[in-house]
Amino acid sequence: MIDPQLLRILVALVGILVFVALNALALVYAERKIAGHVQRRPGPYEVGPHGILQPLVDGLKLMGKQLTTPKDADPVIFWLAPIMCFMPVALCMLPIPFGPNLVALKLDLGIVLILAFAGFGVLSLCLAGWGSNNKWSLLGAARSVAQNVAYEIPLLLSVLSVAFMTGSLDLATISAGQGALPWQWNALLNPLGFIIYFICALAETNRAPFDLPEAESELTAGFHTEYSGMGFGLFFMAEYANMVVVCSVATVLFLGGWNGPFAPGWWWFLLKMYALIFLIIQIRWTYPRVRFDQLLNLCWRWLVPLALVNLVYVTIIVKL
Amino acid sequence: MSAHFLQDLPCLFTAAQDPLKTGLTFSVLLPPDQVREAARLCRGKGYHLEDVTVSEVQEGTLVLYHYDHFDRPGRICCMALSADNSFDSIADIFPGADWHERECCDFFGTAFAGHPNLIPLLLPPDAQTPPLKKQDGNKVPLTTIFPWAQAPATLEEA
Amino acid sequence: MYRLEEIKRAARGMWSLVVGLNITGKYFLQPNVTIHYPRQEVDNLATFRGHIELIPEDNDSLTPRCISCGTCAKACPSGCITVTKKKAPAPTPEEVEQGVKPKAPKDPETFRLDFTLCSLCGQCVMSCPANAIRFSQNINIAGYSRQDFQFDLVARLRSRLPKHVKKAE
Amino acid sequence: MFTKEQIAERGFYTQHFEQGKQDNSLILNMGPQHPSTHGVLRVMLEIDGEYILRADPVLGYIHRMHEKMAEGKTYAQFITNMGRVDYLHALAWNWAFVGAVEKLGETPPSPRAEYLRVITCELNRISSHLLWWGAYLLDLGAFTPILYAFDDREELLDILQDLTGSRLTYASFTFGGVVTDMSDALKERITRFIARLRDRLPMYKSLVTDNFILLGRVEDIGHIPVDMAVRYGATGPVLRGSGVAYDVRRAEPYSVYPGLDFVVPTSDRTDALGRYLVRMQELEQSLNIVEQAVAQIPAGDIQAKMPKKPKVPAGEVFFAVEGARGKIGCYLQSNGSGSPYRVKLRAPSFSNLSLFAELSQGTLLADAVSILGSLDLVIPEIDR
Repeated sequence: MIDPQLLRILVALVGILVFVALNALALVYAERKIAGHVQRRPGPYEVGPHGILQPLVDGLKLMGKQLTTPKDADPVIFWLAPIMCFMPVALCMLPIPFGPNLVALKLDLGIVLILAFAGFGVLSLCLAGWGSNNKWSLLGAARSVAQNVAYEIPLLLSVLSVAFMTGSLDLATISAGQGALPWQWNALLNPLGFIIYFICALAETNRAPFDLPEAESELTAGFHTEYSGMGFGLFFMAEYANMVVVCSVATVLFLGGWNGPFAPGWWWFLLKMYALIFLIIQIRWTYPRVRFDQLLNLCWRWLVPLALVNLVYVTIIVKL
Repeated sequence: MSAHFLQDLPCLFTAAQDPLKTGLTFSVLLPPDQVREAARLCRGKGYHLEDVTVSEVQEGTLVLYHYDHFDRPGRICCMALSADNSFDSIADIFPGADWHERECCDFFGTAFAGHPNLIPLLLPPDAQTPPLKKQDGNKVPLTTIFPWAQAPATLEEA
Repeated sequence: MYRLEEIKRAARGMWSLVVGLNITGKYFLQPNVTIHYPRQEVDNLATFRGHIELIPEDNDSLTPRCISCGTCAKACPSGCITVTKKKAPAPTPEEVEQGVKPKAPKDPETFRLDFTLCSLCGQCVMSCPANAIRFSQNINIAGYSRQDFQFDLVARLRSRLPKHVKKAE
Repeated sequence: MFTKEQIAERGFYTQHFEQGKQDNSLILNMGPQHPSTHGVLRVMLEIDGEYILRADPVLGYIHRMHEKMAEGKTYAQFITNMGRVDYLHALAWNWAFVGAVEKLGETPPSPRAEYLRVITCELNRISSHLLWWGAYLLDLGAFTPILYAFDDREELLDILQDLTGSRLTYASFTFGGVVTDMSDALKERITRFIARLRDRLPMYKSLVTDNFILLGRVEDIGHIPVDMAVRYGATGPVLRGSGVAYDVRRAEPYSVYPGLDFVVPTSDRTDALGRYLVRMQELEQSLNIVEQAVAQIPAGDIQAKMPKKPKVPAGEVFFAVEGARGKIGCYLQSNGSGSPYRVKLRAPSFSNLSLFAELSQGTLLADAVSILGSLDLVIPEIDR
């Protein structure tokens, strides 16, 4: 007989893959529409009513494109990288509780699993940059490694502060531990932690203003300069899937998860998650890009000390 | 007048010009070996180099350096005439002249002795004939364009 | 002290970021300013230069004012205009009797414009001694080959096609 | 001069790369298809990590030999070329050439035309600065400002289209005048535009100029001391950003500029932020100039009486105007025939770019992009 736990995970994985893929489509559309309206133009408009089919058509276009491997590139590493970039993101979604019982994999150490798999992302960017045999890609890879390694630390520290507050690493427990009303959420009990987490999340997902590994006005397209067709498509999907993951985690850790002032349920979760995603998108279309040394300075000189201070503050609050 | 200092050089011809008519305040035709000295003088006086350009007349190749001053505007033009299409480079005095001289070399095949790197700037490396070189029949005498170069002019005339 | 300054600066910086988000947020809610081209058109086409066209005589809308002098062809920096004069008609019997040669009509036989070379600078319009050239309103112009942009402006005038019709010939 | 073989032997195409690569460094070609080299500039970089050891621009990818074309065309025909040297401030180039011919022929334009030239040229300067502003922020990674700038610029181009007949490559100055007159309706429209842009400039400031991240990208980057500007002949906002109040409109007054009240903005910062602030203030100053010119414009003909083909006597003339990027010079030699004998176009970007090699040494790659943007280069003008 098949282990029911395994079956549950398999079904959930399929569900999550569908969710991530649909989300990627929806977010591509949302990003382009929001960008358009921020810039006072309609965004995609021609394919389908209000351009709603645009991401689908773009996806088909990417799938139809020829996959080219650059001369002298390492084909194995080159093609492994986009797959390695996308797959762990799906796994990251497993322990996230969308609702009180809506979770694929109940784990005592859910947050650790997410952080562990999130670490894969940087490896894949590094491989992509190295395997492309392109100087711009190499620079992009070097940037992404330095950036992600640096930002892991304050990210972990801010997550740790939440773990201190709830005394658990289980995401469902953390969710349930927060009340229904906004002032009962960790974001307001532990605002510094939330801000640090949010900044780190932007950096971890390589979103503007921290999109240095791909910085197209500096590094043409950074680590994915050489990728065509679905190779690029997977990186692209991974970026949006990553956004979903970090925003889900932020929702669980800081915004009370599925809790809401009335009728708690998964809709509250999605509402909060998409609000955060909207903020991330709007930030991208508002700010210039920071410079590389400023990015690292921000991390080492501001975020790490602040996160440590925050940890002390949280400890005191908890102890009192 | 601000351009007096160039008259200390062994000039061939000098002319004080009316800036309202020619846009220049002072023109001087120098022997080719004085070009660097003139550049040095201008550099010492705080002039900046506007451009270096070459023109061809019947007497030979003419190189023109336009200098101007930021605080005391007044353009001066240093010219030199060479029969063999070669001059001394002033790229070490005015680094800005580097590209201008390379451009002149592109367009007229003019050689600037002492230039650090006189390779094509605007034209491809395999460009053949310098495009702006004129046929002998199309050149005009120096005095057609510079009437004052017939007789030594002095500043007092202006 | 230095630290304090730095913290103040950072706080001001953070505030500037909020201000930025506020501005883009406001514009997000405001209506678009773009125009959806095939469905809408911009309103400044009156002064937009299409290719040149011949102006007809005041009393005869099929004959151009052009006197085939060729000034425009000479003035054109790109050499995209070719004007051919009309030949004199065969002399009538009376003219043969009187021994007079008939005069060639002033207006051109053909007025060819190679629009692929034209840079719409207007030198021809300015140079025309008979004020016979103007810019047309034919701006939505597209074609499948270079030949589509070789216009005979005399034929175009004669055909008196509506302006939006693409091909003049 | 080097032969082709010698160039091949050296292996590298530029001065600063003659020794080839050093240990532990990377030769990187930025351009000619790089997003932030604005067209077709190529910069060869030798980098150590992200630090630039040597940089050298390689030009010529959009070279069209305008100076040769001049010798084969009549004076009037060459005006068309002038719209295409610097496509962002084409009217200044129009003016440089037309002004040179007028100066040599001693045929000044009509008074109304002078004012129309000032109005169109200053509006064109605003459109150039707006585009620079957007493109610079695009270089720095902000996408939205360029579209806000284009929103304003679109209105401006509509006005210029009415005034000149074109939107980008203007050829609207004639010897002794301009092509199109300004109607009263247009006058009103210009006044409305001035009010509109004045309303928008505070938004530009709070969205971008005050932005913390932007300041980090432009402060203390690419210092151009005055001495460096003198050595390379840098002009325009690049020079004024180093604190020298040198503006051809004031230094060598032409047209009706002496009668117009405006200040030459400068900044003592000498860095990219200084150049940025100078350009932002120039926007306001240009608006002031346009406002005054529109108010003062006399009635009359837009074309001075002169023969259709200008009679240009033999001689030489240098006419300089202040372009959006600096001093635009047109040096003209005439032998009295119908075509110029020699035309030399002095492009401000050419001199401004030549200091990049020295300026970018030791900076980060991202700073080099920021410096390039702050120089406000238009490559067709450099290559001519």
